Amino acid sequence: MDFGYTTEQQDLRQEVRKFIDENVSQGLLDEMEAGEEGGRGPEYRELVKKVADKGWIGISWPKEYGGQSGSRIDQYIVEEEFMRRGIGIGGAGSGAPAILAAGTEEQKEYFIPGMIRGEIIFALGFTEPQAGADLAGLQCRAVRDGDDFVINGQKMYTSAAHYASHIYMMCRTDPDAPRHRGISIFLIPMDTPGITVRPLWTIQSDPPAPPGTTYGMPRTNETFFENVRVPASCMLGEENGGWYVGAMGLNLDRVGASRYLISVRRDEDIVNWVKENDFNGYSPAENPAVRDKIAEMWTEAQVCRLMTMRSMSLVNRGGNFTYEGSAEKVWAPEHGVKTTEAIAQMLGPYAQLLSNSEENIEDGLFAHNLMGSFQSGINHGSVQIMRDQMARRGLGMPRG
Amino acid sequence: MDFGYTTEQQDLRQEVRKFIDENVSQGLLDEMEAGEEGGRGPEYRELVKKVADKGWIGISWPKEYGGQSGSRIDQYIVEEEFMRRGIGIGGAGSGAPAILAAGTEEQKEYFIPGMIRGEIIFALGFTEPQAGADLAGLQCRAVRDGDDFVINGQKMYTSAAHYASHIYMMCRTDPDAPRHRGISIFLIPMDTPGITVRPLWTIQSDPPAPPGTTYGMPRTNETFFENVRVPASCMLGEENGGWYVGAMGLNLDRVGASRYLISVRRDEDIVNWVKENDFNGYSPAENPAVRDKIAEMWTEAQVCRLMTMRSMSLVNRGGNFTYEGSAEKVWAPEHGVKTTEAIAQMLGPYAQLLSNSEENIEDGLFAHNLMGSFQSGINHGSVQIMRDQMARRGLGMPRG
Amino acid sequence: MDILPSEEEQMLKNVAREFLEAEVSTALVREMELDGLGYPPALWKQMADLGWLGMSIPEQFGGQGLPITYLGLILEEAGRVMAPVPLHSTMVAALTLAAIGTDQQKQDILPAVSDGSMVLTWAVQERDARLIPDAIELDAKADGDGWILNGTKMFVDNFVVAERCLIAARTSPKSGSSQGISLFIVDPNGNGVNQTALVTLAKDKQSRVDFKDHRIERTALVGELDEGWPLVEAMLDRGTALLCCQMVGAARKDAEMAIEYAKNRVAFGRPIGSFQSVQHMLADMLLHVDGGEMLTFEALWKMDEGLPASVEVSQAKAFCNEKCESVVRTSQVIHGGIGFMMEFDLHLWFRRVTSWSLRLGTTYDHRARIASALLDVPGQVRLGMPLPMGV
Amino acid sequence: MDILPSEEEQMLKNVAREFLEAEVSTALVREMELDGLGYPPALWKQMADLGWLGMSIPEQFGGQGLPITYLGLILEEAGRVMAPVPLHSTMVAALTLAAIGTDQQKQDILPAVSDGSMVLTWAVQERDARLIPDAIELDAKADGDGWILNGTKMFVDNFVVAERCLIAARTSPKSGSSQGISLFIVDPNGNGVNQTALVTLAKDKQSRVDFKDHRIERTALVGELDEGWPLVEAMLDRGTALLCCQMVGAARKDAEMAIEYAKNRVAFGRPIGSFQSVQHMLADMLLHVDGGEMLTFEALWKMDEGLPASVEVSQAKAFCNEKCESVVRTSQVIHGGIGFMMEFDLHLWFRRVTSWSLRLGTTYDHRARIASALLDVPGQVRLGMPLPMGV
Repeated sequence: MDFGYTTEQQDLRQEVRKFIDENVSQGLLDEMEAGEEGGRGPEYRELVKKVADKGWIGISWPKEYGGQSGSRIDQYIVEEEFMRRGIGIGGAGSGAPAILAAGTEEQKEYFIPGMIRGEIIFALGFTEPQAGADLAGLQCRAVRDGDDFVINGQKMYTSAAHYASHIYMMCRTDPDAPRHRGISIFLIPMDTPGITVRPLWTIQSDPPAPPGTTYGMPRTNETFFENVRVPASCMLGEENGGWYVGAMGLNLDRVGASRYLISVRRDEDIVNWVKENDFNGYSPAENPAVRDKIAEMWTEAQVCRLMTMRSMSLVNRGGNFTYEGSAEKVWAPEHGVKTTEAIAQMLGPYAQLLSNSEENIEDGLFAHNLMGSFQSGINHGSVQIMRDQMARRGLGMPRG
Repeated sequence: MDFGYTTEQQDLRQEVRKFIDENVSQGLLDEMEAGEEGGRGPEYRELVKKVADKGWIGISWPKEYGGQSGSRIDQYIVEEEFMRRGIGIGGAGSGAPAILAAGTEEQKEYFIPGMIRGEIIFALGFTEPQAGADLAGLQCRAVRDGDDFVINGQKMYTSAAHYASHIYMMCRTDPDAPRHRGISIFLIPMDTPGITVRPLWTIQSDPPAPPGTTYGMPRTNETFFENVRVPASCMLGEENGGWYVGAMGLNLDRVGASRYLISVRRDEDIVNWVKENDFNGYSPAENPAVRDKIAEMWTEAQVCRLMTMRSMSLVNRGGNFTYEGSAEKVWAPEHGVKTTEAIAQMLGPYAQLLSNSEENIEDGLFAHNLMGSFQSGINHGSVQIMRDQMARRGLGMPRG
Repeated sequence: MDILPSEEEQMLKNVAREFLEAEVSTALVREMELDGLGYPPALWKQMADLGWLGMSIPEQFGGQGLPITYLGLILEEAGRVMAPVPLHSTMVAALTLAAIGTDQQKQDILPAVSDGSMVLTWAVQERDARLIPDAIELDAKADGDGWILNGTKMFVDNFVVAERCLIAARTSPKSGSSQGISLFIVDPNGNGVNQTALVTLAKDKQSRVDFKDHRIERTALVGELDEGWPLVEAMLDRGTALLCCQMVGAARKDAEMAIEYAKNRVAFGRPIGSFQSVQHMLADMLLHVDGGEMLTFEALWKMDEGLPASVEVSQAKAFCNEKCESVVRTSQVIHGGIGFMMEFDLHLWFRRVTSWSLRLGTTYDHRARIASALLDVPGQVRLGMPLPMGV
Repeated sequence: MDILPSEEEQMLKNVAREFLEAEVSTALVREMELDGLGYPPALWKQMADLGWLGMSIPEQFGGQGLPITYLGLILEEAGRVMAPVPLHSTMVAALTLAAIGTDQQKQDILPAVSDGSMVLTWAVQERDARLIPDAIELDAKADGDGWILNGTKMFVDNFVVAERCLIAARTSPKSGSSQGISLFIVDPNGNGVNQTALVTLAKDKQSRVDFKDHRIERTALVGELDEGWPLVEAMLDRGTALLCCQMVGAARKDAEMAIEYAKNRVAFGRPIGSFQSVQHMLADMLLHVDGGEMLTFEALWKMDEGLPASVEVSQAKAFCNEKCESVVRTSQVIHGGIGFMMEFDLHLWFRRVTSWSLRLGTTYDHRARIASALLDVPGQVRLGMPLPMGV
C-alpha cells in the first residue's frame, strides 16, 4: 500500500500547476464560459497545442501514436490539475482507450495523434429518446450498402456535438439479433452530410453558471441522422460487437480525475468560503452543527478521492474492474448531491442567488450547484444501474 | 381537520392514566420482565379483569360480544396509555378484528368475550422456516379428514406460543391451487395433542432487556405440528380463502398505538435523560450538533405519531387503507433504527453497557435498544415489502 | 380527532385545484418569471372574487373569518401550480395586521386586501439573515412624532408591487434581549426607499430594500414600541407554516409527475415504475410529502386553536426543507435527462421548492429552536403532549 | 501511488486469514465471552510464534520492526473472526512504549510482549469519557520519588489479564491547556488498584478501574512530566486506527455472510439476492466497508511515513462508526429473524461492531476534530493535500 506519490510525480504536479498559472489566460476562461463552443475555441486550441508540446496529453498512450507510453498515474496527475481549473484535456473521457483497444491500425494512426493535438474531439452518441438508462434499447440504424453504411436515427444528449469533429456512436446493425448483439460502433466526422445538430439548453444556461459549478453545462444537443452515408472503415471493432467495445470504453473512460473532482470541489469551496467570509459578522463556521456536517462531508469526499486512487492503482497494474468503477460512480455523485444540499442549508437564502444577482456569494456558485448536482447521478449510467452492476458483477447476485 | 381530542377523550385519557398509576403494581412489572410467560402471569390476568370491568378492552368491538360498540379513537387512547407502560391489552394486534370480520357466529361468541376477559390469547402462526418475507410460500399442511382437519408442519417465531391459549395459524389446504388461493386460517387451542413448542432465545434474552426496550423480546418459539387433529369448525372464514382473511387481519391489526410507540419512546427517553443527567458535569445537551440531531429525530417521531393518527382517522371513518398502513410500517421502524443509533453516538461508550453492568445508564436501556431496533423493520413484513406495497397498491405501479 | 380534511375542507381544496389548474399554466408561470410585476393582476382579482384573499380576514374587514387551515389549503393548491401571485406575502402581512393592528390600520388595509385592490409584503431579514433579534439592525430613530429609517432589508417578496410593507426595525439599541424592536408599516413607494432586484433560483420577485432617511409617522407603528419581537415571531411562524403549505403542494404535484412518468416510460422492455428501486423512490416521495403535509397542518391547526405552535412550525419547516427538496430532486432523477432541459417544465417545480427550502429559516435554525424547547426548559417531555413551558 | 496491498502485504493477509479462520471458531468466541480471562493463552502464544505480536516492535526488542500497516492487516483479520485475544490493547500500549518509553522500560516490556509472555493495556477515559485533557482527573500526587494515584478509569480493556497498564493521570491542576497530564506505567495487580467488570454489548473484558492511594515509582513515568497529553493523543490515534482495522475486518466478514445468504435464501420463488432492493443494500455494504478500509489504511500509512495523521484517523473512525454499524445492521436485516436468535452466530459480529463504534471517540468527537483542523487554522484547504498547520 502506498498512498503517496514519488518525488518525480510530485515534481510533475508542481510543474503542471506552474504551467497552468502561466498559460491559462483570462481569455481562455472567458471563452470557456461562453459555452457556445463548449469552451473549445481558439484559446483552448492554443493551450492544447502547448500542453501537447509538453508531452502531457495521453501520457500513457503508446509512443507510436504520439503518446509517451508512460504511467497512468502520471497522466492522472496532469488531468487532475487541469480539471481543478475546469479544463478537460485529452485523456480520460476522450474515447481513446477504446480506440487503442479495439481500433484498426489506420484508426489508431488517424485518431490518436489528432486527439493529442486537440484537433479531434468526439461527441458521444449513445443515448436516444427511447434509450436512456437502457442503452442497449437503441434504435438508430446503420444498414450496410456495399462498402458503406447508411445511418438513420436520432441521438440525445450529444453534448459536444456542436463543437466536436467526430461522433463516437452506437448503431443497430442487426435488428434481428438479441439486443446486445446487434450493435456496432462508428466513428464519424460531424461534417458528413445528413447530420443535423439541434441545441438543447439546460437549466444551467440562463443565467450562465459560474466556473466551478457542478456539472454546469449550459447546452447539450439532439443529433439527427438522415441517410448519413459512411464507409465501413468508420466502424470501431467488430460488426455487431459494439456493445462490448462501448461498455469497455465507458468503463475505462470512467477512470480519471473528473468524476471525483466534480463531486468534491464544493467541499473545498465551502470550507474556504466560510473561513474567509461572514454575513455581517456571523459565520456559519461558528455553529457546531454546521461544523459537524462539514466534517462528515469532508470525510465522504475523501472516500471519493480514495475510490479514484483505487481505480487508478488497479488500472496501472493492468487489472480489471469488477465493481470498482461502478462504486466510484455511485459514491461520488451521491456525495455531490448530499454536500450540495447541505451547503445550501448552511448558507440559507443566499444559496438562492444566481450568478447575475446582486448580493450573491461566490458568483452564485452554490446556487448553480443546486441545479446541477443531481445530474451526475444520472449521466453515463444512473446510480441505480451502477448498484445493480456492483451486486451482479461484483458480488455475483442473480438477475431479478 | 382536527388534531385534538374531545373533552370526553381527554378525560378518558386522564382516567386511564390514573387507573394505571393505581393498579399497575411493581409485582406486575416484575412479572412482565420475567418473560417466561410473556408477562401474562397471574398479576397480568388480575389487571385484565379490572380493565375489562372498566369496559376498556375492545371498546370498539360490538356490545353483543362484550365490547362497547364505541369509538376506535377511544380504544386507541386506552391502548396508547397502557402501551406507554409496556402493557399490551386486548385490542390492536389481538386477532379480534379478523374474527369479527370473518368469523362464524359461534366463533365470535366464543372468542371475543374470552379475549376481553384476557382468557384467550392468540399466538400467531404465519411464518415458517422457508416462508418469512414470502408468507404465501407457507407449506404447513391441513388435510381434510371427514369433519376434521389434520395439520402437519412447522411455524417459526410464534412468539406467544408458550403462554397463548390458542394459535391463529395459516395452513395450506389446497397444494394444487395457486400460492395465494390454497391457504386457510385455523384457530386452534394450544393444548391440542401433537403441538410442541420449542423456545428460541433472542439476543435480548441474556442479560434481560430492561422495561421500555425497543422490541425487548427475550423469547420466541418454533412450534411443531404433528398430526394435529382439529374439527373443521376451527377454520376462520372460507376454506382456501385464508390469505385474504389473514391479510385483512394484518392490516387492521397494524393500526394502533404499539407500532408508533415502540419507535418513538426512545426519543422521549433520550431527551428526558440528557435533561436530568450528565457525565461528571458534561452533558451531551451542551453540544449543538447533538441538539440538532435530537431535534431532527423528534420531528421524525412526530411524523410517526401523525401517521398513526391518520390511520386511526381513516379507520374511524370506516375507510380503507390504500398505502397508509404500509407507510406507518416503513416510517416508524426506520425512524426507530436511526434514532437508536444516533442516541448511541450521543452517549458513546456508555451505550455499550448492558442491564447487568456496573455504571450503566437507564438500566442499560439504550444498549439493549441497539440490539432490538432493527427487528421492527423485519417483523410482520419488511420495510422493503411495505415500500413495494406502497408503490403497487398506493401508486398503481406495475409488478416487476 | 380526525386529521383528514373534513367535507367542507375537501370541497374547498377541490374548487381551488380546479380553478388554479385551469388558470395557471406552466406557460403563465414562465411568462411571469420575466414579467416586471411578476403576477397577472386579472388572476389576482379573480382570486379575490373567489373569496380567497379574504379567506382568513375577519368579516368586519371584508373577509370570511375562516380558520388559517383553510387559507393553508389554498396556499397548498397555489404551490401545486406555482401560482405566480403575491398571495403568500400579502396574507402574512394581512393576518399580522388583523391580529395586532390598530382599528385604523385594519380599516385602511384589510378591506382593500380582501377585494384584491392592495398587495402587501413584509420584511424582517437583513444581511445577517438569521431570524433572531440580534440580526435586526435597521435603524428607526425617533424624530418628533415619527421615526427616520436607515438600513437594509433582504429577501423581501414582491416589494415591487406591494403598496404596504410591514418591517421590523430597531428602535432601541441591542441589549442581548429581544427588546428594542418595533414593527412598522411602510410605503414601498416612499422617499428614500429603494429596491434592488435579487435573481433567485425560483425566479420570483425578491428584493434588497435600502432605506435612506425614510420618514414614517406615528400611525405607522404596529403594536407596542420596542416590544415588536414577539409580534415578528408570530408573523414569521405564520409565514413559515404557509410557506410549508406551498412547498408541500408543489412537491406533491412534482411527485405525481414522477409517478406518471414511471408508469409510462419504458426501459429494458418494461415501465421503469416496475423496477423495485424506482418503486422505493416513489414510496419515499409519498412518505415525505405526506409527512410534511401533516406536520404543516398540525401547526396551522394549533394556531387556529390559539395553542403554542412555534415548535410545530419549526418541525414542519425543518422537515420540508429536507424532504420536499428530496422529493423534487428525486423527481428530477426519475425523469432522467429531460428534467435538466430548460424546455421541459419539471424544473419549474424543482427550482421553486429548492428556493423555498432556503427561506424563512434553515434546517439548522429550526432544529435549534426545537432543541431549545425540548432541552432548555425543565420538565419531562412526552411526544404529542404540550412541551413544558418553563418557569 | 498504489493503494492496493502489495504482494507481501497480501501474502501476510492470506496467512493471517488462513490461521485465524482455522483457529478461531464462533464456538471459541462464545466460550471466551464467558471465560474469566477472556482469551485462550495457547492461541496467544501461537500468535506470538507467528511473529504477530512483535510485528511492529523494533528488532532490538524482539520484534520485526515492520510498518504499522502490517499490524493493521493482522488486526483486520483478527476483527474478521473476532479473535478473542488482547491483541489491540497490548499493541497500542506496546507501540506507545516503543515510541517514547525509556530504554529500560522497553527492555522490561517489549521483548516479553513480542514473545507472548506479557499482556498490556492502557487507560485514558474516565467517567466524563470525552477524549480531551479536561476530562482527565485521575490524580497523581507527587510523593517523594514517586506519585500516589487516586481516581477512576473507565472502559479499560483486558485489565484483568494485563501485567502492565499505561495510564494518563493529572500531575498538575487543570489549566484549560493540555498541560499537566502525565503518562505512567502501572501494575494492575498493585496495592490500591481495583477493577470492576463492565458488561458490554461485545461481551468483552472491559473494566472500571479504581485507584486508591496506589503508589508508583519514578521509573513509572513515560515521557516528560506534565507534558503527557501529546503522547496520549498519539496513543489514542494509534489505538483508534487499529480499532478501525478490526471494525472493517468484522464488517467485511458480516457483509460476506449476507451476500452468501442472499444468494441462497429463496423467497417468492427466487433467491432474495435477485431482488433489486436487496442488491442495492449489498452494494451499499460494499461501498461502506471499502470506504472504511481505505480511510483506515491511509491513516496508518501516514503514521508509518511520519506524517500528521490525526485528521485521517478521525475520518476513519467517524466513517466506520456509522458505516460499519450500517453494514452489520443491514446484514441482520437481510438475514431476517434468525439474526435475532441467540443460537445463530450472526449477532456475534453485530454486537462487537456496535460496541466498537461507541469506543475511542464518538462520531461527534471525531467530526469536531476534523472540523477544527479544517476551519480553525488559516489557509486554503485542498482535498488530498496536507491541511494548513497553523501559525
